[in-house]
Amino acid sequence: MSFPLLTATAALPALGAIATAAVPAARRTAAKWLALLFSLGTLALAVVALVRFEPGGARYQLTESHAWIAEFGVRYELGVDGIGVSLLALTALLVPFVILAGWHDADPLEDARPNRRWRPTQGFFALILAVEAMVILSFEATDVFLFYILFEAMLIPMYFLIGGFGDRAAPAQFAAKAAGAGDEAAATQRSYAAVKFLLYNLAGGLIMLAAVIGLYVVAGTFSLTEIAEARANGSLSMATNTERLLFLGFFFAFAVKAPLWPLHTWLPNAMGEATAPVAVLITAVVDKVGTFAMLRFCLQLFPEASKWATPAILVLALISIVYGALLAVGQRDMKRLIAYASISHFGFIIMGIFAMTSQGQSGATLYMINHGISTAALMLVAGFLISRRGSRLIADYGGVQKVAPVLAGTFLIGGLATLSLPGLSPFVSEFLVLVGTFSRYPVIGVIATLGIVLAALYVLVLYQRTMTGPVKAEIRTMPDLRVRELVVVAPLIALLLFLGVYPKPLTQIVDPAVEHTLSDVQKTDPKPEVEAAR
Amino acid sequence: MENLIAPLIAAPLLGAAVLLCGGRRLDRAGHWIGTVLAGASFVIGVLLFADLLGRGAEDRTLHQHLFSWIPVGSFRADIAFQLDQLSMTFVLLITGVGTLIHIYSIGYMEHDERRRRFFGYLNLFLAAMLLLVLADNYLLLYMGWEGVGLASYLLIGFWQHKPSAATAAKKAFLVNRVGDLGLSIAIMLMFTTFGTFAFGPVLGAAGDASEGKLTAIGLMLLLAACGKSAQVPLQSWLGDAMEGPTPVSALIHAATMVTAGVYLITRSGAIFNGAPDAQLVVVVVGAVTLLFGAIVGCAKDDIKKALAGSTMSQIGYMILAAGLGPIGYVFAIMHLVTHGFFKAGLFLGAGSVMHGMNDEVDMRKYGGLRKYMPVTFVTFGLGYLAIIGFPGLSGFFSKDKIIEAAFAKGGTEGWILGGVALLGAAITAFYMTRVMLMTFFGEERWRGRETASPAEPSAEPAAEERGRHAEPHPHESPKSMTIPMVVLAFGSVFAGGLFSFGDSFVRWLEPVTGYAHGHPPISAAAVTTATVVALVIGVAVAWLMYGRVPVPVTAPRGSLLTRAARRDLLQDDFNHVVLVRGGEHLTRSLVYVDHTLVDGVVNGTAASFGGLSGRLRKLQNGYARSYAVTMFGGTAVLIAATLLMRAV
Amino acid sequence: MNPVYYLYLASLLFTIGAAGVLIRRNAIVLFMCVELMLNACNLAFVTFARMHGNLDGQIIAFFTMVVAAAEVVVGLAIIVSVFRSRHSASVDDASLMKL
Amino acid sequence: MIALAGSLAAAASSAAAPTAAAPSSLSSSLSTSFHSSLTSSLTSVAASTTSTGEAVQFWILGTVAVLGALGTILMKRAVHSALCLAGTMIVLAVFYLANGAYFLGVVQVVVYTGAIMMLFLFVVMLVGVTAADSLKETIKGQRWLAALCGVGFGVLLIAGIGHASLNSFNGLGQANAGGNVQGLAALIFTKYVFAFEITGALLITAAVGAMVLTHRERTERLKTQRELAQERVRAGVQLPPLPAPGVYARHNAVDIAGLLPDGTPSELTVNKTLKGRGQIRDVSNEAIADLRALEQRSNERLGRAGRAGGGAGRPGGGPAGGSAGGSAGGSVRDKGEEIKR
Repeated sequence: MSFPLLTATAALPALGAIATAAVPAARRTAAKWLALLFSLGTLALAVVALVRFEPGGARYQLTESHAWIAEFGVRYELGVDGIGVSLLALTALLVPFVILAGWHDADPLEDARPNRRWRPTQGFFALILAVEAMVILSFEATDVFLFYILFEAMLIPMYFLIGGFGDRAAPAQFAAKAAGAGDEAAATQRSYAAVKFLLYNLAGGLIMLAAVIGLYVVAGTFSLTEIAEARANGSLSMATNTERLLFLGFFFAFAVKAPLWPLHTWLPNAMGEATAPVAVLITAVVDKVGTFAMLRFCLQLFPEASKWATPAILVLALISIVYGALLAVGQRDMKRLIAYASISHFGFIIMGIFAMTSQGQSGATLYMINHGISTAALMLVAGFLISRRGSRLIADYGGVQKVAPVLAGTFLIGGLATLSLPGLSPFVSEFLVLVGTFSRYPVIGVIATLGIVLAALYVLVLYQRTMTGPVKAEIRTMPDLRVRELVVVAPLIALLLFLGVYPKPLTQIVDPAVEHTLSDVQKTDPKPEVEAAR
Repeated sequence: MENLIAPLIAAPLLGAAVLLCGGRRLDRAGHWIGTVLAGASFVIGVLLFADLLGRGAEDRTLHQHLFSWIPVGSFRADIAFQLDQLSMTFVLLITGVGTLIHIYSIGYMEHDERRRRFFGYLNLFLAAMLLLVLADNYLLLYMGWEGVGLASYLLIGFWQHKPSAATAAKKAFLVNRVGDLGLSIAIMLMFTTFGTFAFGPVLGAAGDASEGKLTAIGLMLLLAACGKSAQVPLQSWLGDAMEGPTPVSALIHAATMVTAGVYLITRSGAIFNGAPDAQLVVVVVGAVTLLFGAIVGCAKDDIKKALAGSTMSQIGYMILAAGLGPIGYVFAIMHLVTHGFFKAGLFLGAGSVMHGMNDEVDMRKYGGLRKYMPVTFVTFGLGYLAIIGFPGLSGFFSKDKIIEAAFAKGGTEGWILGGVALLGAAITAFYMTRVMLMTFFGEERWRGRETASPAEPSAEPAAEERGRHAEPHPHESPKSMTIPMVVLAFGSVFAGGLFSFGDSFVRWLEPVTGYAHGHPPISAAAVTTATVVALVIGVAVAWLMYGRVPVPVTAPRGSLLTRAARRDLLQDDFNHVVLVRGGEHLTRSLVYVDHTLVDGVVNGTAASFGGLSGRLRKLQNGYARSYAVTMFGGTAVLIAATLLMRAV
Repeated sequence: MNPVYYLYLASLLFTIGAAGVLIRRNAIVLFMCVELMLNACNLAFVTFARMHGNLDGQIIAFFTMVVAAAEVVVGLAIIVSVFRSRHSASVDDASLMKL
Repeated sequence: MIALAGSLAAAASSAAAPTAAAPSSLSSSLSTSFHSSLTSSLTSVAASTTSTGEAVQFWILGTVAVLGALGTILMKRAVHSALCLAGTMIVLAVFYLANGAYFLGVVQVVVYTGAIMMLFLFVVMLVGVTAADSLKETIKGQRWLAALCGVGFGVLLIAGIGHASLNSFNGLGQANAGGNVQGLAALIFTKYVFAFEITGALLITAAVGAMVLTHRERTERLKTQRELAQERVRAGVQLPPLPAPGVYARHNAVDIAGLLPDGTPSELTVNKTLKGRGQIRDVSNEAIADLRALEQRSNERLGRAGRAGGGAGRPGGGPAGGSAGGSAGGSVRDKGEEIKR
């Protein structure tokens, strides 16, 4: 038997989580380094997986299959296609940055009583690694039940990450408000956000559970590959209504996770209240599971129902795009602004998936990756900014670029990536999504293009209000990016630039998978007019 | 030789990368690195030009394919370049004027502590602009298109600590984004129509597509051009863009970037040729902007804003010409080039004046400066003569041809367009003469006055060090600033004649843009005469108003039209009321809706469950016996159910 | 006589015991009622043993007795300690289970 | 309601019983030793059909069992409930015996009725044997719900049993062939050995648990005699021994309060419990009446007529003293009446 690479990619962070959690209370720094080491090891494994993956080969590669719960035909089945492996790589890539960015986020407060049992730092990093393990495994799972379990289980560490760790009070000279009552209110807000996140996603998951069971009843197996094959060769046919109901059950859960309008309201709260690295974890990593699952499960398992639901979903996605962008413009809290921007971007991703064209779906997959990187860059820099002043309010800043030009510069690049400037990677994906949508649904494509203008609006307004103008007195002594922070941001920016100019390695991996998916739903790209005329 | 195309772009790109990432270590040498790399780019351009000249007229297209950019299914975008006569013209203009302005900036930005970054941005702009004109497909062009937008954003907002500059930069980017919307939709349309968006296949197959599609593409391209070239209705950003340092205004907002729209329309000539309706819209936009810019230019007291209005108007001429089809493309480009020379010269002159006047921009506080800055006066004057179309100078040749072509459009349209163009020429002469008179002639109105009063914030922050509130001491600018002005003045004087000599420019561009000789209903000589008459009238009126009588230091209230023109013909107010206020209200109400309605439904669901639980909670009265009853009842029900099942 | 009558008796006793649990408040009486129910069950088990002709039912009844003994011991201990602290043997007084 | 239904059912069954009823040795076995009943019923019980004797026994004892059960849940005092329950259990023991479960029958009597019920009674005594429960329901609707559930449950259970096909009877003849105890032992130590072990553990645990639950940890030092004494003095209560009951030498019963000099009875002299029970006799009036009678007699003897109510017990006292004695006597009477009330 060959080395179980995919299991290893998930097992390593899981081990790391346990190891980090076991570090004694006094040795905080060791825990951090341990977590970083494990995440880097995972990254190395992910790179190996990426290299071993053959773009032109079988649909699912590096597969593993073991009996698990034989009574219900549940198997531990892993395998990645191009989409899965690239998202796996994204996750493995982002987590080290998240860890590094959150280096001091979970340090115990100085005035806290020393307590041998109290180990927030260890907990924080262990939870991050646990999330990583589960997300990675969910990208690999080809068994619906296994996927479901992971889909739900990752909520638990996320819940604690959101509810347990908030923004730190700033050093006294930058503090916007006196600590004390504010802290308590923040803690209340945070637990509200965490509970909301949990309940929202659990509700989605519960409906999905019903659909998973329904699927088992109909198909008699949980194996994605088997079901997809049976559907393709016609040996498994579902009644139209059954298929639609099952599809909706799955889709609802994914739409909550993604999140799609009008199921989005948990995201701004969660991202606003969590620390910036955790917010990145939410939007750049965990939420991708939702869109990924739409592509993998909704379309493969229920091709007819997917086509049936396409118009409605496209309209919802369109609303997400415009609505998210407009709300982002109206935000006063920069983390919430980024959250709404993410909602807008998720609208693009979902639109690309359901445009059912190769450009749309490739674009959507690239979008997932690029959005992960760009949001990570923007959010982490925003987090560095917030950590210096202790306030998330845009109005508390002004003229930062004068005192911290490097910070402002990286912030601008992150922002430009968010508004999809050509030359940065999000442009590639956004344009592909738009083209893919436009070629089948011109009106929707044109309206979605409005998102481009609105994105520019909210990014530039954010930049203008925080970075330009006269320097506010409170931030006159604000330090520029430190080395650790630069180490976090610089590679992300380099990646944004590289993938913006040379996304071919990625499209090569993703393309065949998208072709498979399109053949599952039996759709082909529309022919251009001139060619059609000839 | 085609391998030299990439280095052409790479040189300034490298400069930008080095200067922006290099940090403070490069502060002392930064401007030299930037200038040298811009110059290198110009040298490569000249080499390529020489190579092209050495080839046959039909063989003057070079291609360089670097790598496949976005290959997805049938969607193929490449990083590939195409250098033909049209691109070459632009390359020389961009790198040539660009290098001169780099040199100028060395002196102009000497006191600015962030000069290194300024040069980085300038280099970035050069790279993006070259990418724009050298791309061989629309998507890559789009990349350049947005790239220049970014550079423009960064440079307009270069003095970011000034809120007005930051706002102007944001406004420029946003308005441009609206235009970019057009370009991206145009590219999508091309993809669905032709299956590709590379120049060759698209323009080659343009004839096969339906006219409706072509019109749609054309209109979208026009929207893009309107955004970038500040044409009505997306012109509002250009005036505000003057918040940027003057070299920026000269390079980006006069000579090169704003003309990208003209390039786009000319480049897409094949599409417009197949879509007469789109062409009509193009000429209408051109004509309207021509008058709009000219009228705005007449009313502004800020020297740079007056010039900006003029830029708008001149680009209106170019767009008008480009909309005329094959009879106008060549002249549009020709006017573009000559305009590039004289308008850059004028801006640099204006910068030089401001440099000597403690960064005062209000022309009403100038006057009689010709004695103090002779070189500036002469170069500015030559530029002035060129732009008003003084016979024999560059502007005369190019503008005259456009007016001629406008008449040649034929029918009522031709008369109207020709008339508008002539009127525009007259107004141009008026406002440029006004600028000239107010700046270099008349009383020395700056005597005994503080400059840069708080009401008119200084454009250049370096003014702080140079004695902000002192009376200005007008002086000539350093060599690094005057030399580029002189070079550009040469261009303004001779370029037109050179191009027209033996129709060399027409023959040079014809293989790319095509050329059809227009036949105006009146003779060419009559058109020329009319142009000159219009010019004389304009100059005369201006002299009567500003030369013969002293200019008041504070602006008179003026007529309704004047006041409207000072406010950019109220377009900003319209934008403000409709878009900004409306948008604010929309977002605010949406935030409210999101909080109360969408989230309200969610929280309401949670609350209703909470309420239900509260009711159910009452069952939990704590009495064990009460629970026992429930349990006992449950058991009874279970037995009943079992019995029932057995019975059934 | 059919031995089924023992079962009827058993169910009657069980029901009476259950009703006692529900209506009495004194914890000791309550326990007695529980004992009554257990005894009713034992009667049923013994009858079943007789019906089936093996001793398994008796064994169960035997175990039930043992468990009942254990339960009474612990239960009465609890009653005593509750009585000590609350000076009451009423189960309604121990109503802290409510939210 | 349940009680009603139960008693009705019992009445109905007992009414139906006499047809089969005939006095036999079995019915008398109740009052005689278990052993005789055991031997006499060995054969009949093991068979698949039941004898008439068993039927008679069932109907009579069944009625007793139901009445005992009803008594258990309806008696006001816990001690009565316990006694009723004990009766039911003994009846059940007889039924076990009748059903061939000889061992269980004995265990039922020895363990249940003997040990467990005694435990119950012990706790009842501990808690207060005289305390009577109020049968008034405090939880709203509890009684109705209980009745509804009880009737429903009972009806369903009986219907279920009636519905089930329980006609085949194997009897225990074969199973009890080697002796009932031996048969049980064989099963307990083979098939049910683990369950048996575990119940053993359970019993131990229960015993330990009971000890833990009832054990009270001493949280402070035991007080010395000296400390106790000091406490008493500080508290200022009665330091010397309480006065003895009785009135002079005329009464020395513990239920009679001693009289104070002015003739009023003293509370301190009598036991609180007796007082709580209302069993104290007040003799102050009697004593005064006796005195008066004595005085009158002596007056008559001495010829001092017209003098009623002289100073009792004060021979040689003047008229003033006599009137004072009379008034004192009247006040004592009042006091006595007061105490009686």
